[in-house]
Amino acid sequence: MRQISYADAGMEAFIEEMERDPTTFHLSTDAPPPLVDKFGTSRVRGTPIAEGALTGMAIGAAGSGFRPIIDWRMVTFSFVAMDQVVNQASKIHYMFGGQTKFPILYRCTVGGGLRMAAQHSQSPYSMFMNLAGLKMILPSTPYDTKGLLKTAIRDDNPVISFESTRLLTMMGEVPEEEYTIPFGVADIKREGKDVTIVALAWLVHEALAAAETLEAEGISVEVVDPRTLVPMDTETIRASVRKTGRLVVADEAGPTCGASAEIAALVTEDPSTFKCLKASVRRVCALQVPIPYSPTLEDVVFPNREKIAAAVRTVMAEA
Amino acid sequence: MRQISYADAGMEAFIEEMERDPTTFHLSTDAPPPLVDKFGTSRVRGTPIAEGALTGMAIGAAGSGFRPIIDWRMVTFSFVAMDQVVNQASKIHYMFGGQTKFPILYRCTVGGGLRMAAQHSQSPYSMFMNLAGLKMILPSTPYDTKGLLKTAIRDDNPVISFESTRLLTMMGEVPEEEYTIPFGVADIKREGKDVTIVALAWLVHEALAAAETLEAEGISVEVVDPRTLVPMDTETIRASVRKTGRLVVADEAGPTCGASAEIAALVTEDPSTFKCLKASVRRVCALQVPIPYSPTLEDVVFPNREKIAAAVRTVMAEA
Amino acid sequence: MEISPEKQREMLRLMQTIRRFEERASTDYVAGDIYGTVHCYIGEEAVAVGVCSALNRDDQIISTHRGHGHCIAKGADLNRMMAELYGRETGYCKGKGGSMHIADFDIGMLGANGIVAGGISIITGAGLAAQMEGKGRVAVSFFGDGASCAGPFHESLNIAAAWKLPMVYVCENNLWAVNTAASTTLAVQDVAARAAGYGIPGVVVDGNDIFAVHAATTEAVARARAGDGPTLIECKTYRHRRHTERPTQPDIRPQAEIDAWMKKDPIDRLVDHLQAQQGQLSVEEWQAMDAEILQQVEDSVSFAKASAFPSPDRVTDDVFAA
Amino acid sequence: MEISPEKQREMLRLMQTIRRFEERASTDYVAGDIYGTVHCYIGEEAVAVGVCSALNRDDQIISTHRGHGHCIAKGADLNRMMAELYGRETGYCKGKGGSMHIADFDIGMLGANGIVAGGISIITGAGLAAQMEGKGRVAVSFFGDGASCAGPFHESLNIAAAWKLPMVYVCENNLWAVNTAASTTLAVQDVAARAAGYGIPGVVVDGNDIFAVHAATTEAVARARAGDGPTLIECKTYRHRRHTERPTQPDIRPQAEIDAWMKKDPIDRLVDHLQAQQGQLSVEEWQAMDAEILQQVEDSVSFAKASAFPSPDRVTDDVFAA
Ligand SMILES: Cc1ncc(C[n+]2csc(CCOP(=O)(O)OP(=O)(O)O)c2C)c(N)n1
Ligand SMILES: Cc1ncc(C[n+]2csc(CCOP(=O)(O)OP(=O)(O)O)c2C)c(N)n1
Ligand SMILES: [Mg+2]
Ligand SMILES: [Mg+2]
Repeated sequence: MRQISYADAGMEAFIEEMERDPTTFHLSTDAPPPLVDKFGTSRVRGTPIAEGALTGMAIGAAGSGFRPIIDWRMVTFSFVAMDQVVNQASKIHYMFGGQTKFPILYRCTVGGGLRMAAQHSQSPYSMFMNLAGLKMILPSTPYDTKGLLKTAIRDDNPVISFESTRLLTMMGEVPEEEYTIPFGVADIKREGKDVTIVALAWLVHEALAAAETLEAEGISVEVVDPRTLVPMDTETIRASVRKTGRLVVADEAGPTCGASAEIAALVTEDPSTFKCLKASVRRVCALQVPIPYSPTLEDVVFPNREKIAAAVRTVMAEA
Repeated sequence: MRQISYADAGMEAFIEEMERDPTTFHLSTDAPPPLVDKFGTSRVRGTPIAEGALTGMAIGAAGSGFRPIIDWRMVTFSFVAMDQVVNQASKIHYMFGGQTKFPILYRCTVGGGLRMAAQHSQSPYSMFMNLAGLKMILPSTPYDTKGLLKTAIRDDNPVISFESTRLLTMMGEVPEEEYTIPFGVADIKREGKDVTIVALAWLVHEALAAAETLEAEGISVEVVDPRTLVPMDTETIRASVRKTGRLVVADEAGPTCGASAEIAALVTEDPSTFKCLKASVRRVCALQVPIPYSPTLEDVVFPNREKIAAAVRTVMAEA
Repeated sequence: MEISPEKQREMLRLMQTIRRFEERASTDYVAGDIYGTVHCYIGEEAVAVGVCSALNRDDQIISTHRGHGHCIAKGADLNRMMAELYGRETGYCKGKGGSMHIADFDIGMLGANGIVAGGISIITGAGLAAQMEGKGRVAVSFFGDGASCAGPFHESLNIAAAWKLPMVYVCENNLWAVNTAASTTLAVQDVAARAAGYGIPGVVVDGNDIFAVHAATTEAVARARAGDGPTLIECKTYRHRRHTERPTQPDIRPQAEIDAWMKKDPIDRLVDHLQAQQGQLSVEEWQAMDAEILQQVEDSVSFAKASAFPSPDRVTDDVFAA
Repeated sequence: MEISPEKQREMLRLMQTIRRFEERASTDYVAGDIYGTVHCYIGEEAVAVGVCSALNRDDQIISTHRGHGHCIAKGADLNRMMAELYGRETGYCKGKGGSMHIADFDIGMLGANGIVAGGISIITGAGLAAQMEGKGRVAVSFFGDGASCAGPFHESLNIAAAWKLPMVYVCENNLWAVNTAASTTLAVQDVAARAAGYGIPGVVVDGNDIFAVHAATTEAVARARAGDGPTLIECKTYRHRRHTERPTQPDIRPQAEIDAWMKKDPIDRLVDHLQAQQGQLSVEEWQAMDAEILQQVEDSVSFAKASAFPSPDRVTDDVFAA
């Protein structure tokens, strides 16, 4: 099959869906040239730097029959739009008694590793997960990116797409044919029987690499990629842990109140899964610090295959 | 000892600390008359409705030798200031290499129960806990409110005080004498041996009520109040669970990526505590919905003493 | 532009409906039948009605925390409004929203909003939709003097101006934001002065003069429909009541200021105008109109009371659209 | 107001220092010795130097993502700047910040900022501190044309105007925000037109004319120190380089526009002025000055290279002040 990049897979999803549905349009502070070329400057607008207004405008346009796509670009820029996300987009479908739909895609990149320091490196999806009323995707491959983005654009709710900065240039197989990926269906990226690693985005690949190493040591690792954070495929995760009896969660975000904490809690609050747990539940996350600039500092902040493998060995040693 | 309300305890803390330190000042969209009367309209300013600017201004004033207090009022109004919180206040001490201090108190109320609907009812502290660089208090009694707020105002970092709407009129003993309460020290509000309930703010009182009921049923409950969310007194919580072998977390927020998820994860990731766990870890939280207006709906959203007691019985039944 | 006596009477009817509806809402709130909080629009009725009477049904508006007036002026159903205040399942939001969140997308009312300035960008998005659609719809944002100091005001007006969106921005300057005086939060006399920074017309009108409001709106709407972009209209007005109907709500506004504004009551003015100057409304007609309105309000209360509270198991409905 | 030839030469030295520092930063960034991203100020030096030369050491400024010029103009140390770019522990931020986050609170430089418009409210708080302190300090906000469309611009200017804070707001209008033209995001020609909405003076100056910038700033500072409140100064200028130094950074600006602005180079203009019109700078003196600056830049690189990278165990330091 042909290989394309994670970034290009996203662009393909936009092009296909914007061709498919004339009510879609795209706003961002820098308009992406491929989209402008295809759809013109009325449907693809470069905007003033006012992400708050754009985010609110999406709501009004969506409530008036359109399907806006807002590219915040880096997730850290979305915080200027947080009122519109928290108090408006996530709440108004419910608050207005469901009288109209708000189909919106908000899009941004997350993660670190680019030596961009604290204001340009963050993975704050759990801040959004704490809200009710938003769906969220976090793809780990070009295939998943395209399929999930297409579903996101067709969804009748506000959806946030968190895309991993580290994966933008990653190549992967993406069929030419039309496909979509349903929300709420985790992907078991590798099967195993001793330990479950639930890994997010970039960490899926680190977990897979760790699994290779561990296999040589006789440890069989299952790697589960939730793909969508809301809805979360709790059942697949729990079933995996019931099988393996051990859980390691790997996330590029810091641990505190992170998606990793949620996944750990979802597993340990289920009596039948809890009963199968043989060892403590490990989070392999970033250090709980703002992201520093210098390579010698940034490099120790993030989790990676070695830290994942070490955590797996620890839980194996525990029981 | 004299009894004063939770709200008045906070006001006393402000008055005492503003008297003590002339570099403190207070900004909010409605200036509190008691403070204006005492300190005048230069130090206690009623402001335009621009919480974003106020939140940023606090940073600049703090970096210039002052100790600003910003009252956001309801926490939902703080989201218009989220960039200033996330990208500025929480990061710049670190990002600038610690070259200067930013002593700031941000203050707001959290919670529901007032029939104020989704845009005026929320308990989103975990969104802030996910960040690094902010301290956070969440008092449950008038005594704790005053002592923690005084410590907060003296702290050399940005601190957020989350104060429970439901507790504002609650009366409690507060000594006339000066005292402060250190950060990071949980308070065991009731000792017990069968189950640990870690409860936050209003839920402390619901947990205590549940504990009474359960005692009559022969179940001995320990109620732990973390009091500060950052730093979190992990050790006290874990020690309690090692003693009781069971954990229920009670929080007015929704569960997803909440403080309750974090507390559950902190307990289950510690091998020696995990070993002592006899039953699954329960979260007794709000439903994961925006807060509805109508009493018949709002009343079923929130956790309460009955739901806590039910969760305790379940974990007792489990093992 | 002449407004026919029929239309004037219709405007009066809507203004009086707002007033009577809110008087009742306040009473029932204090009695405990309505929950949370209620912000009354009484005294400012000429703005909502003056603006909305210059709009078509498919034009869109957005409101604030003080939203009943805008709802009624745009044609909302009193029964469903009152039922919402009463927290009933027949309310506009099935009881999920309450006073601060009434919306009716079918009549182009995109919602009251509990966050100050929260609606301005949302309705600007409706304006963008109208522009892309190209059917000549316009979109109108209502907001207060307080909201005019918040970031979304600036960001939205700038975008609307740059893109020539078919928007009308209506600032209801009632001189106060809760107990903070506009004179202390604005260094300028007129919010309308800000229009200069966006290269759009900024107009100040007497917000208690419904004809002035209507005329300014008509002009702004024509401009917007012609593709010439947004207008900022500032209506100087005043609320007769405290910020909310909560009995303990403090009100620090000077009594002399309140008294002076009570004399400028927009309903009295329109009644005077119709009666004295035009002879188009007899005392009896006016009494009959008011009685009819009171009956409608009474009916809305009956409707609300006869409606069920939402069933608790509906609490998780509507978090997401199916 | 006359500026002495010595002071003019000092201004020239600072402008050329900015330019040489950034030329080197760009080279070393492309070579991989500097990480992340680098935004060059080259072409806009007359703004930073023109403004800061009208300030005292204890006056405060805040910067943007394009911050080297403001740092150098306010008196920052080249060694610690370059060490920061090199990610070393001797850098201003101990290697934690990099190019976009250099701050030096000791000289009143409250930091570069990676969020567009992120600094405007922060420095307004410094202005409030200055007012409460009452020692006559002023605070200056630098920001771009892009930032002038963001909410914090509006909220901050409004508060500063209402409270008469000792502030100067300097908009560096370089006509572009990355690849989005100001002409498409602003419906007005001049950002300075927005001052009218706050009741404060709005001044447009040729940002490539250091004397014009200096004069406007001097007047604004005097006003601020006198307690008369803020001024908005818009400096029309241009960046000579692409938005960032990333080799793949696209630049869609018209070549003719770039060429026209290159001819208005602010350093050339000051050199011309000193040489031709005043006879105050010989070709040799200018060459010597430049050589000295190049040596200082070279020294800063040596300093940076001789400095250690931060030890990994420092990574958790500074999250909180002790
Ligand atoms: C962002 C935000 N801050 C504060 C509040 C609390 N609040 C509700 S109404 C109001 C005053 C609004 O004043 P204005 O915009 O003039 O409208 P008015 O009430 O006068 O109609 C305030 C401060 C809020 N709802 N949202
Ligand atoms: C809130 C936010 N949105 C977007 C960005 C990405 N960004 C960085 S610089 C820039 C352009 C800024 O333009 P302007 O303010 O004119 O400054 P200039 O780069 O021209 O000096 C943008 C969009 C950002 N850093 N912050
Ligand atoms: Mg007002
Ligand atoms: Mg620019």
